Amino acid sequence: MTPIFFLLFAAVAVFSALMVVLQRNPVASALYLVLSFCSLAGLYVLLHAPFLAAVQVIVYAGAIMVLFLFVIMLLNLRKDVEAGVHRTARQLFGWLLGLVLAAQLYLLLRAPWGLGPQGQEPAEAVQAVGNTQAIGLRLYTDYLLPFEVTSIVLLVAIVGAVVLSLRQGKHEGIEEAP
Amino acid sequence: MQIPGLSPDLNWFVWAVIKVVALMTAVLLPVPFVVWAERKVAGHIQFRPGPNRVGPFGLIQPFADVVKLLFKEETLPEKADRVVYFLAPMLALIPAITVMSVVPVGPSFYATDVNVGLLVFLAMSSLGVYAVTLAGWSGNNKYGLIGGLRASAQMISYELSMGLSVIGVVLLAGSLSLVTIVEAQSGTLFGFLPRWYVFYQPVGFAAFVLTMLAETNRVPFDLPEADSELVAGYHVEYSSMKFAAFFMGEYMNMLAISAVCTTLFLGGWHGPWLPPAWGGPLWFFTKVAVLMVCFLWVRWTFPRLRYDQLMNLGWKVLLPLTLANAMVTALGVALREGWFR
Amino acid sequence: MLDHLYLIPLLPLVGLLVNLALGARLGNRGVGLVGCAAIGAAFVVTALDLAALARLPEAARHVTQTAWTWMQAGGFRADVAFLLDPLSAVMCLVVTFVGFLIHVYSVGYMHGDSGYRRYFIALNLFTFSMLTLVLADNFVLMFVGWEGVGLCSYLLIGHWFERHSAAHAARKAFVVNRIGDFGFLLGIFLLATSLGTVNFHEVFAAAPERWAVGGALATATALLLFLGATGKSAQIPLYVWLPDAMEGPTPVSALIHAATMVTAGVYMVARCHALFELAPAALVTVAVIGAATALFAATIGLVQRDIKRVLAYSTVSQLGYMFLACGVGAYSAGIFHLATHAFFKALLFLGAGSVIHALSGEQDLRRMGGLKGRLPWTHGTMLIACLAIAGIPPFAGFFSKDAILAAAFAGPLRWLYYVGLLTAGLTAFYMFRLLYLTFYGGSRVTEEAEHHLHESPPAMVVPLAVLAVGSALVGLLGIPLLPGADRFGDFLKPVFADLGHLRELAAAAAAGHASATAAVGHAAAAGAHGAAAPGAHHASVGLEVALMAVSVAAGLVGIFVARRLYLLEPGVAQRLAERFQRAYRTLLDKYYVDELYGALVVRPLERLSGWLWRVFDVRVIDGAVDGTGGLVVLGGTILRLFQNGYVGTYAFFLVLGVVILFVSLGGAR
Amino acid sequence: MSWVLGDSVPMTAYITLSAVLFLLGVVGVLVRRNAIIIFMSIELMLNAANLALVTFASFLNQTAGQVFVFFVMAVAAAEVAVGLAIIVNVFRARQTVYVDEVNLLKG
Repeated sequence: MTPIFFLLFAAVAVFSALMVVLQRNPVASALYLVLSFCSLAGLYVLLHAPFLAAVQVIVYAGAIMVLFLFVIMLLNLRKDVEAGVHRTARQLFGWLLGLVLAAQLYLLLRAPWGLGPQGQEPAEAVQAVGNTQAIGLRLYTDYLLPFEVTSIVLLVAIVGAVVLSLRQGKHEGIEEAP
Repeated sequence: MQIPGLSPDLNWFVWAVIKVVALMTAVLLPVPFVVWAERKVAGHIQFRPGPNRVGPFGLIQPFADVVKLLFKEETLPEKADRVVYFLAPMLALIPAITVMSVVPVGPSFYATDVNVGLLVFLAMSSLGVYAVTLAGWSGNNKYGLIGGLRASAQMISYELSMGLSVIGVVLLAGSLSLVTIVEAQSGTLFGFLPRWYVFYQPVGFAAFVLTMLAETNRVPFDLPEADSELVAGYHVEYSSMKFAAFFMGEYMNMLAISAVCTTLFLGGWHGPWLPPAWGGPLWFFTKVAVLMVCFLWVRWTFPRLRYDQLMNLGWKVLLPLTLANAMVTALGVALREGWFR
Repeated sequence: MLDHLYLIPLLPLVGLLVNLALGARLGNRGVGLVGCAAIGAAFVVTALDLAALARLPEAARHVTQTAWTWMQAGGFRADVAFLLDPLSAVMCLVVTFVGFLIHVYSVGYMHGDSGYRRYFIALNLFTFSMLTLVLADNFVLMFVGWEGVGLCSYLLIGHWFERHSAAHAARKAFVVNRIGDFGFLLGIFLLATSLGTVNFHEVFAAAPERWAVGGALATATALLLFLGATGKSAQIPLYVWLPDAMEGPTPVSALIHAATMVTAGVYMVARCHALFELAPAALVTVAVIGAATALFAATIGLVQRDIKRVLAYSTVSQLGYMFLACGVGAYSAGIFHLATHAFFKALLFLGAGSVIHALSGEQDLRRMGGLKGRLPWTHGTMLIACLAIAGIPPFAGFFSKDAILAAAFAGPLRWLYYVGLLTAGLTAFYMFRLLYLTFYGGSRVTEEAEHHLHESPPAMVVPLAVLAVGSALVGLLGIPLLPGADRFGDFLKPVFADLGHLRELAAAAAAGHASATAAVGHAAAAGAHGAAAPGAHHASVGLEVALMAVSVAAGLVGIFVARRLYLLEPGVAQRLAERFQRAYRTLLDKYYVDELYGALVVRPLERLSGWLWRVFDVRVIDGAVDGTGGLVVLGGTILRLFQNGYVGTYAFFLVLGVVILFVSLGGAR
Repeated sequence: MSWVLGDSVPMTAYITLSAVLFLLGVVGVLVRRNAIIIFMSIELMLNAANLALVTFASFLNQTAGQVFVFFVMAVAAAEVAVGLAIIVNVFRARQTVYVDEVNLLKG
């Protein structure tokens, strides 16, 4: 069964990612991105990481992309006008570089490359569908400091966002009643 | 159980289909009656009989409404973003059904027992935003847009509190699987009180109920569709079956979320006297029904919050409250497990 | 008490910090109070420690305490650790006691000075550094204190920095000290590299084993250390800064430039006696330089007109005495003289300060006189001090100076003794000259000074009295001859216990190769026993008594001559001065040493640095800097072509970089 | 591609997928001029990296990779909050979200 699901999710992910790039309509791009994220969540499930799958949906689809949509609507952006300064050059070089990079990655992946050492944790602990606990233990023991630092980063981000979105004079955040 | 003459895979598939169908009916079937109940309750709260013409006690009224809606004209506003415009109503239905797939209705009566079931629920409720937001935006109508923006802001704000309010339960049950959580609530307290987490987590329960109202955009948090100011807000541009979809979506969400609330706080299928085999589901739906009635009751009793009041409640009251609750619970659990010894 | 050594330096530091932080709020009274209290407390602690130390058995009078490891690199290691043994204990006691009195005195003397707070802060800082210097148990920490006191002396000499002369004097003191400190530092490096440690105990243990007596290494180290000492303690050739240092407030001169800091050199030499004993040549150098300085400074002191300068030169010459003592191996005698000198010289300075205070800033002896009646307390105390420094029994100076002279007499180079004797006479002479010119005879005081002439406030008089008592009695701690009466020597004995062993080494070396220096060192060693290690064999009693008599006689002669010249028949001095015009001028102008240095060292240096500035600095260094700037600008002008403000372009180049990176990696494969 | 019929997916497949997604992200950054879309493409790249991390974590039997993904998500959330605030400010100032119309910052 697994390969079928993998192909399904992979196809959806790639397609929607492509659409993100191609779509002219920001909202459509955003929605495609949501789709791609959701299919990534599916892939996580296939990779025995259901916790991350759920978090992926909650954080990316549920929060981040909503924020994107929110801003798009707030700025009321409809279709992009893809004119602008040296547009053709941008398109041309962009895709060209993309192709070169693709070729390189292809070579890189074809070249023989080995895996690092296997982890200490028993396979079943990780593979077990309920590896939330394993992650939690890792998070609060080995990676406690990074965890705390991350929380500080978040705090800073909050403050920064608030400061940025305070209009001069009036004190109202972005999400005041429109 | 194995159906004779089927390969395991096929057997699994068949059962999956059966479960799914059962669930969908479980979510869809009650909707008309909830609608009916809403109108009845509203009526009685306002000292009037409510629908009582079509069928006994007007029980058939909802179906009459559906027929009416079916024959309404489909409208498609100019400059609407077609795809999104069509997408939104469907999105309104999906999360509710998906959530039901992880909710255990009775012992061994559930679609799946995902061990991150609670997270799935949170994820789905967070996806619920899209329907409202997109609906509001795609119609290219300023009321709709405002409704959509309000909805997204409101739902993001209240998701936090919702997630935090259930942490207490997770800590107590030590699992994210809804089935495990329900099983952890079996037995009684001091011999007479059922060991439901509502008694362990009164604060969490209260907070959850509030956020529940907000997530489903019900009064007093129905700013996205504030009839009196936004003329139905996000679905102002919708008519006929698309409108019906939103209509149903709202009630399905209410059902789903009440089911989750029952699972988390009200001991799920646990109940006295009846044999769990068929008594479990009965108790479960009874509790859900009670919650639904509360929904209606609240709707017809309370006035709508102002936007700033909404945000203050969400960020300055519920969030700290739920955080504190989580910490206290964690402390209690730590003491219970004797980690300080 | 002994396990709280760190308190001794800590207390002044606390006082300093308090004044630094809250001084403005405390107001002058508070600042003075805090400053004095801090030093007073330090004194109490020191006294207690000393008592505790004295109670220990002789062998155990050696307390070390490590606060923390300061630096550690490979085998090298320096701790912040304090060492309390009789030597450092005595020093601490002197520093804290005299320091305390002078703090109290300053409250009166500096009253109403604009830099009052700054003054006390610097004074506390000085005490802190001095105590660190004394208590350090390794060379590095000692050097820290060493530099600290140097800095404080700079700050305090230049206390009235708006006066050009003061600023100049401060700078001079600092620069001259640098030379000495450089020597000291080199010595420390030599120790660290050759012995791999800077801890006193380890060094003194290792040196005798690792170094040949009179060997180049030992001699070099000892001489370098001694160079440091000459810098700090104003010996030839680096004494020139001390007289100018009198530009500072008088209490400062008393504390830093008479009682404590300038004796740091003597302390250091005594502390490192183990090293010096290994280098007989160095010992001889010390002795000779000490004696020479003593005489030299004394002669200059004869004719100086500024009351403080006279005292300054007498300080220099007394320090010469101490080095003479160390040079002939009579360390305890040197330290003893150090202690007594601290008392009476501080007293003299404070007295002079009181006089200057009374005459509202007048320092010229020619405009004083007849103040006996007007300043009774000052006069009385200063009289005691003069008797003490002139070596009249039973005052303090007598015993210590006599001990030194005895040691010098017993020493190898007997002429050193005669030099010392002559100096003693001269000392008596110029001190009493000062006394007579100040307090006796007719008043030559100017009117405006005359009409608010007054005895100093109690805050200044009380310390004078206390110090007078001290100068009168401290000597009795070190009575020679009578067995057991030399308390001081006995107390210090454990510090210099290793002398015997060292001298045997020296003797053996001398026997081995009869090189001149070694022989001298041997003889010096052999001779110095008497004064150095009391309880060892004494020079015969009769001789001792005779020596005493002679030195006292010398003192009396000096006094009488002074009495004749400046009291009974004034004018004789004048005539003498005219008779020996040249000699007089030479003395008055301090042998033109400053001018000599100016011509030989300062001006060439100035010219060199001027050239360096104009040619090297401007052309080469600035050129290089400007060139760098130019390059950067050039690069910028090229690079900014890429920076066209379009994020897209930046992203493009970024990805291009990634691609190139990949290619290069692929090439590396 | 023989694994398609089997019942397990080789790691290379996942890695290739993440590489492809990453490339699409890169191209998106390069070819679009709408700041918000560029931002989305960056998110896409982040997710591609996450996929690689999870893959290795799962194939190496250890949770460290998943923990990293967790961190990446947290930081991404922070980044989005600030970034979108910046974009909104830019829009308020210049009435545009097109990065090539905002080019004052040059030497």
